[in-house]
Amino acid sequence: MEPSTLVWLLPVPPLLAFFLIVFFTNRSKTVSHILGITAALLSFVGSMVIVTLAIRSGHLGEEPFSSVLNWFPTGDTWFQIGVWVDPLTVATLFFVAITILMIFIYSVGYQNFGQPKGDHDQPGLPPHGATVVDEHGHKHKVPSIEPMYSRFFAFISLFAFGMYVLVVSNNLLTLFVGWEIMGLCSYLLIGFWYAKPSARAAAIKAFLTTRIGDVVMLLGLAYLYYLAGSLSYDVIFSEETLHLLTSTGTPFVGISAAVLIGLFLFFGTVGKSAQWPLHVWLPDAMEGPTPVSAMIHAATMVSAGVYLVIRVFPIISAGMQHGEPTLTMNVMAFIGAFTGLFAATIALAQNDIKRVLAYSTISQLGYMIAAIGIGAYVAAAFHLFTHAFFKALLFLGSGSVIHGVEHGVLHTGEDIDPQDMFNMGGLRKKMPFTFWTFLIGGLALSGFPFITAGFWSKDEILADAFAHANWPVLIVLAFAALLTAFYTMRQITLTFLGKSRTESAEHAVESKWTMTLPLVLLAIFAIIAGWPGIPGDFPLIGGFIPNFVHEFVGETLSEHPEAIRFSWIPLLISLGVSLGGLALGWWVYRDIPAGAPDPLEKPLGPVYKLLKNKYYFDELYGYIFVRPSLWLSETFTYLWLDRTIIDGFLHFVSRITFSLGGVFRNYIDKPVINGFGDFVGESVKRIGRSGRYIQTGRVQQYMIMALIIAFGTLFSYLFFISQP
Amino acid sequence: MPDDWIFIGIFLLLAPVFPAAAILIPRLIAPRKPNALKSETYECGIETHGETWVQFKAQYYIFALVFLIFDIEIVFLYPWAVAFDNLPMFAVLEGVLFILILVAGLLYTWRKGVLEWV
Amino acid sequence: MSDPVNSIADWLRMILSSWGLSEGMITLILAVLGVVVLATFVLIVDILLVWIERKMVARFQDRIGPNRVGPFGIIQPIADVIKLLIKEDIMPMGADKFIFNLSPIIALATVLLLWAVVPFAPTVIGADINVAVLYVVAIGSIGTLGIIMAGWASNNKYALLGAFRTVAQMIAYEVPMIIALLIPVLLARSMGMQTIVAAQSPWYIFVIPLAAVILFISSIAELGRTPFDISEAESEIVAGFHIEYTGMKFGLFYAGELLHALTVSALIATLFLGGWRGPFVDQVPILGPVYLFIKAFLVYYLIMWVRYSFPRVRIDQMLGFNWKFLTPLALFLLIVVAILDKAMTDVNTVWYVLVMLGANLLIVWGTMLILRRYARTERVRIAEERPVAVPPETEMKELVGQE
Amino acid sequence: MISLSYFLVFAAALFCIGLYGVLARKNAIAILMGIELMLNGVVINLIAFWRFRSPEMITGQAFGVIVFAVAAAEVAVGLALFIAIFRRRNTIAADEIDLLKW
Amino acid sequence: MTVMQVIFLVTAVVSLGGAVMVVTVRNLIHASLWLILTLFGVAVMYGLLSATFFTVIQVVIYIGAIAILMIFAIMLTRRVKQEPGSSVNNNWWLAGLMALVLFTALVWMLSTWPGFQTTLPELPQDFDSIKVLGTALVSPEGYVIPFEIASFLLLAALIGAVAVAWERKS
Repeated sequence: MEPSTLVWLLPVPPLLAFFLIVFFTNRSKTVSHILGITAALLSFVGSMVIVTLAIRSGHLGEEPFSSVLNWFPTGDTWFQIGVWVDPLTVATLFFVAITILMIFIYSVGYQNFGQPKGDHDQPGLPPHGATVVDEHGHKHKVPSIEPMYSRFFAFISLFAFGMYVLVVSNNLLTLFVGWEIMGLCSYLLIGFWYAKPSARAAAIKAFLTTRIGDVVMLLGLAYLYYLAGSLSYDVIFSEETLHLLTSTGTPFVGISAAVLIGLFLFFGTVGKSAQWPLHVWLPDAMEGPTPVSAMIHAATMVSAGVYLVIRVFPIISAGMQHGEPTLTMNVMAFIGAFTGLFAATIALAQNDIKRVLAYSTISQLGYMIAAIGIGAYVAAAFHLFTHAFFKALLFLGSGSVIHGVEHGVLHTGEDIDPQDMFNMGGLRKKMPFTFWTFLIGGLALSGFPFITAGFWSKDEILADAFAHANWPVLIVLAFAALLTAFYTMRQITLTFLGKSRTESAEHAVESKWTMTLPLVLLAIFAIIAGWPGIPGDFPLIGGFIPNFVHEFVGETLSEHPEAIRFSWIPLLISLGVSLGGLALGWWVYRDIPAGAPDPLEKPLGPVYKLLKNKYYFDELYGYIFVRPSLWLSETFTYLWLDRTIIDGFLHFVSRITFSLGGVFRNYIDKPVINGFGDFVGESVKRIGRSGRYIQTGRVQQYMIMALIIAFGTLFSYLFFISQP
Repeated sequence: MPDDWIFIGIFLLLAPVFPAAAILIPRLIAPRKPNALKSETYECGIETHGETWVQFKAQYYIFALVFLIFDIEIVFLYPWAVAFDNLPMFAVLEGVLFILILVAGLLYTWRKGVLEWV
Repeated sequence: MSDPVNSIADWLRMILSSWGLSEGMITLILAVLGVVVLATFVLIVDILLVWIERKMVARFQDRIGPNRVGPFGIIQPIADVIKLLIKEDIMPMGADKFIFNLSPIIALATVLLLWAVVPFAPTVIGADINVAVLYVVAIGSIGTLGIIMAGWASNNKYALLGAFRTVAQMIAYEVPMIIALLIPVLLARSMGMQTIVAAQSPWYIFVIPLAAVILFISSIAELGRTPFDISEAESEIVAGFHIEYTGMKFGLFYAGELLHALTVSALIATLFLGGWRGPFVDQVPILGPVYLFIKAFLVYYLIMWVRYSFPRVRIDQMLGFNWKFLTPLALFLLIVVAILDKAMTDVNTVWYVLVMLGANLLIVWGTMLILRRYARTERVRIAEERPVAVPPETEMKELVGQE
Repeated sequence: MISLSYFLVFAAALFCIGLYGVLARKNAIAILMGIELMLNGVVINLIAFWRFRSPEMITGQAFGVIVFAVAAAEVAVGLALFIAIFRRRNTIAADEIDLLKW
Repeated sequence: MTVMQVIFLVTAVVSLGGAVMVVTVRNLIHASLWLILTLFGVAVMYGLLSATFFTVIQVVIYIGAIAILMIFAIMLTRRVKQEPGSSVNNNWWLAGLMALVLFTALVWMLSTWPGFQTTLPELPQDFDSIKVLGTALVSPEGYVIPFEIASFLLLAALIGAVAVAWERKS
C-alpha cells in the first residue's frame, strides 16, 4: 500500500471506535474497551509501519510522504487538505502512538475494570468503592468500576483521533481542526466527573483559557492564508512565501507579517501548552482521571502546542540573518524561560502529587519554547520527544500511587486525600513496580546524567543556549533545572521513601498488570529514548550511537542546522544542577514525621505562601473566566449534549436490537430448527402413512404423483434413450 | 433514462426514512407508560366484545374482482394509447372492441345486481 | 444562472469529479442529494398545508382559524408537530407491531414518492421516466396496501371495517381514474410527464375537459375526502382505519392525506393545466415551479371548496356513482376521444380542439339529461314511503323502563 | 457483466419455491400464492429471453402481457371458487376438500 | 462485480427469501405481505431487464390488485385469526423434494445449454419497447388474436367469478 494511503488511514480507527462506542456498545463495558484498545492498536501499528518506512527512505526531508484532496473551491483554486509525513511528523507520530496505546491499556486498570459495581456510584462522580463479602462473611470495601467506563473510552478515542489528525495533516487548517477536537476532548475529559463542582470548574477553565489562545491563533491562520493564499506546509514554508511574509509590513510599525503571524501562532501555543500567562488551566485539569492527565496534559495535547511552533519554525525564524534571533524568537525565549522557572518555583510548594507533575510539565514545556526561542530547533524537538515518554510515565505512575493509596483508604476508611504526598511515604515496598518506574521517570525528568533520556535532551538545550551565548536563558533554565531536580526528588522521597505516614499508606497495594505493564514499557523508553540524541563529539560514549535525532529531524528544515560543537561548561552545569537538586531534595525531605509541615514553610515564609497559592493567578483569572462559564457547562454540556442526545440515541439503538432479536427468533429459530427436529422425528411415520392410500382425493397428492412420474420418465428418457 | 430509474430507486429507499424518523423521534422524547386499560382497543368508549375477525360480506371481494379485471385492461390499453400514432383506424377499432367487451362484463355485473350495495 | 437547480448540480459534479470519483458514484451522490432536497421541500410545503387548510376551512365556516401562534397563526403547524412528537404513542393490545408501525410510514412515503415524477420546469424533474403515469397509479396502489395493513394490524374491528371500506372505495374509483389518465396519454402519445406537458398546446383542459372532471372527482374519492369520506365516517365507524393510531403515527396519516391532496392537484395541473407552462417560462425556467404551484393550489382550492360545501354520500350511493356512472362515462369518453383523434389525424389544431371540446360538451349535455331523468324517478321513489318519527316521550318511557 | 444465466436461475428458483407452496400448503389461498410465484418465474423467463436473445422483436413482452391477463383471470376465478367452497364447507384447507376418494 | 450485479443479487436474495416466507409462514396475512415483497423484487428484476413497462405493471396488477384481492379473500374465508394445526399437509417433505429435484434438473439442463451465458446485448437505437408492444398487440400480423381473446378471457373470468362468488340475498 502507498505510504500516503496508510497515513490517511491512521486517524480512522479511533474515530470509528468513538462512534461505535457512543452509538452501539455503550452498554457493554467489555466491548467498549476492546473497541477502543483495538483502534489504538491499529493506529499504533500503522504509525510504526509509517515510521519504519520513513526511516528506510533516506532523504525524507526532501520528499515527504504526502497526498492531497480537494476540499472546497476558493475562486479558481481549490483549498486542499492532505497528509504530510516528514521527519518531524515521524518523531511526533512515534511517541504519540506509543503513549496513546500505553494510556489506553492503563485506563483499563485505572478505571477498575473487572471490579464490582459501586454501592452508591452514579455517573458523573468518581467511584466510591463497593462492599464485597468474602467466604468468611467479612465485609470488604474494594474499588468499584467507573460508572461511565464506556464513555471514557469513547472520549479518549475521539481524542486520539484529534491527535492523529493534527500530526499527519499537511496544512495548518486541518491541524487546527485536530487541535480543536482535542480542546473539546480535554474539556469533556477534565469534566468527566461532571457532578464534582471542582471538575466542572476546571473543565470550563481549561476550555475557555485554551479558547483565548485558539482565537488568536485563528487570526494568525487567517492572516497567513490572506497573504500566502494557502495553508499547506509545502507552500507556506517555501522560500518565496517566507520572503513575501518578511517583506510585507503590517499596521504595527516595524513588524513584518512573518513576525506578526509568528506571534499569533505562538499565542495559540501559549494557550495549548499552558505557558505563562495562560498556564492556569493545566494544574486544575488534574481534576480529570489520571490517564487523562497523562494523555492530554503531558504526553500529547500540550505537546501539540510545541509541535505547532516547531512546525512553523521556518515562519518564526523567517528573516533570521546569521543567527540573529527574530522578535518572535526573543518573545518565545523570554516567555519560555520565564514559564520554566516560574512553574518550577510553584511546583516546589505543592503537596498534591499530580499538581507537582502538572507544574513540572508546564516548566518543561517552557524549556522547549525557550529552546525554540534561541533557535535550538532540534533540541526542542528532541526534548519534546523524550519528555512525552517520561512525563507520561510519571503521570501514570502517580495514578498508580493514588490508586494504591485509595485502596488503602477504602480498606481503613480514613478520611484523607489520597493524592496528598504528605499522606504517603514508604510505598517503596508496597508498590515495587510503581516505585522503580516512577524513580526512572523522576530521574529522567530531573536529567540524571548519562543514563536517562531527560539528561541528553535537557543538556542539548543548555548546550544550545550556551552556544548561542544566550546567557539569561542559560542561567534561568539552569536554575529551573535545579528546582526541577529538587522537587522531583522531594516528590519521590515523600511518596516512596521513609516510612508511611498514614494507615492508608500502610495498606496500599501494587496495582494490576494492566497498569504496571505500561509503566514498565514507558520506563524503558524513558531511558533509551535519549540515546539516539547523544552528540557525536561527546567524550567516551559520543558517536557510539550516531546522533540520529539531529541527522533525521534536522532534515525537516530546508537548510539543516549544523550540530553545535561540544563544550564542557553546559555539561558541567547540567551535571551540577541535576545531581545537586536531587541530593538537596533527598536531604531536605529524607524523614518527615506524620503531620509535620513542609520544612520549606519556615525558611521561605511568605514566599512559600505565595508559591502555595500559585502567585494567586487563579484568583486573578477567576473573575474573568470561570463564573460566566459555569452556566455554559451546566446547561449545555450536561443537560443537552450528554443527557438528551447521547443517552437518547443509545436507548433508541437498544430498542432496535431488541426487536431484531425477536425477528430472528420467530423467523429463523422456530421454522428452521424446530422444523428440522420434527422432520427427523416423524419422517418414518409419515412415509408409512403416505404410502397407504394412493387415492386420497387430495389434489396436491395427485399433483405430486404426476410430478414424480413425469420426472421419472423425463430423466429416464434423458439418460438412457437419448444417449447416442 | 437509467439515471432516472436510479433516482426512483434511491427515492424508494429514502422516502420511508422521513416518516420512519418521525415515528422514531417520539420513542426518544415521548413518555411511554402503557397499561392494560390504555391499550384496550377503542370502540366508541364501550368495552370491546366479540372477535376482531368479523365476517365480511362477499361484496367487497366482488368489487375487488371487477377492479382487477378493469385493472388488467391498462396492460393492454396503455401501450395501445402510446403507440397510437402508428396505428391504423382498424387497430383503433380493435382497441375499442376490447373496451366494449369489458363493458359487457360490467353490464353483466350490473344486471346481476352485484353493484347494489346491500 | 437562469436555472439554479442544474447549475448547482453541475457545480457539485465538478467538485466530486475533481476528487477523482467515478461517474456512477457521482450520479449516485447527486441522486441522493436530489431525493433529500425534494422530499424535504415537499414535507415543508406539507407543514404549510396544514395551516392553509385550517385557514381555508375557517373561512368557509366563517371563523378566523388559527391566529395565536405566530403571525396569522402560521407557526401553528409547527406547534402541532411538536405536540404530536411528544405525545405518547399507544400500541393497542394484540396489534401486529411491525405492520402497525409500517403502515403510517407507507402512507406518507407513497405520497412523497409521487413527487419523483412531477415536472417543475423544462429541465427540472425528479425522474423523467417513460411510464410516469403508470408509476403514479402503481404508487397509489401501494398506498392502498398501507391502509389495509393499518386496518388489519390495529386488531380493532372498526379499524378493519374502515380499512375495508376505504380500500373498496379507492380501488373502485381507481378504475375511472386510470381511464381518465389514459386519455391525456392517448393525446400525448406518451406516458412521460415532460412529454405530456410539452404536448399541451393548448392545455388539455380545453381539449378534454370531461376527462379532467372525471379525474378530479375520482381523485377526491381516492383522497377519501368529503363527500367521499366514508372511510372516516365518525358517525358510523369511529374514525376509520387509523382509529388506533395516536401521536406522530396518526400525524403521519394526517400529513399524508393533506400532502396527497396537493400531490393530486399537482398531477392534475401537470396533466391538464399545462404543468409548468406559462409566459416567459422558456427564458426564465425558474418561473416553471411558480406556475406549477399556482395551478396546483388552484386545484387544491377547488378540492377544499368541494370538501367544505358538500355533505357526505352514503357508501351505496358512492359505489353506485362510481360503477354505474363514472366508469361507463369514462369508458365512453375514451372510445369517443380515440376514434375522433384517429379520424382527425391531419386536421389543423384549431379545428381539432374545437371538435374535441364540442364532443366533450355534447357528452356532458347527454349525461345531464340522463341524470335529470334518473333524479326525477329517484325523487318519486323516495317520496313514497318514509320512516315516521317516534314521539320523544315514548322513547323516554322506554329508556326509563329499561332502567 | 450480468448474463442470462442469472435471471434463468432466479426464475427457476422462484418457480420451484412456488411449486413447493402449491404442493405442500394446506390453505387453498396459500396454494394460489404459490401459483402466483410460479407465474412470476415464467414471466421473468419470457422477459429475460426477450432482453438477451431477441431484443429487437417484442415477442417475449407480448407473451408476458398475456400471462398477466391469464394470471389475473386465474386468481379471480380461483378465489371466487374458494369463497364459494368456504361458504358451503366452512373450510378451504385443501386436504379437507377430499370428497373424491376411494 | 458491476452495480447491476449488486442490485440483482440483493433483489434476488430479498425476493427469494420473501418467496420462502410465503410458503412457510402460518399467518396468511403475513404470507400475502411477503408475497408482495417478492412481487416487488420481481418488478425490480424487470427494471434490470430494462422492461420498465413491466415494472410498473407488476406493481399495479400484482401488488395493487391481485394482492388486495387475496387479502380480501383471506378475510372472507376466516373466522379465527389463526387456524389450528400445521400450515402444511402431510407430504410437504415430498413436495420439497420435488421442488428440489425440479430445480436441480432445470439448472443442470440450462447449464448444458450453450446460450446460457449470453451477455447483455445493446438495445437497438431509439427503441421504445412500449410503442412497439402497443403496435404489435393490435396489428393483424402481430398479436391481435391473443389480444381480443385475452379480453374474452377476462370477460369470462369476471362473469364466472361473479356467478360463483355471488349469493343472492334471500
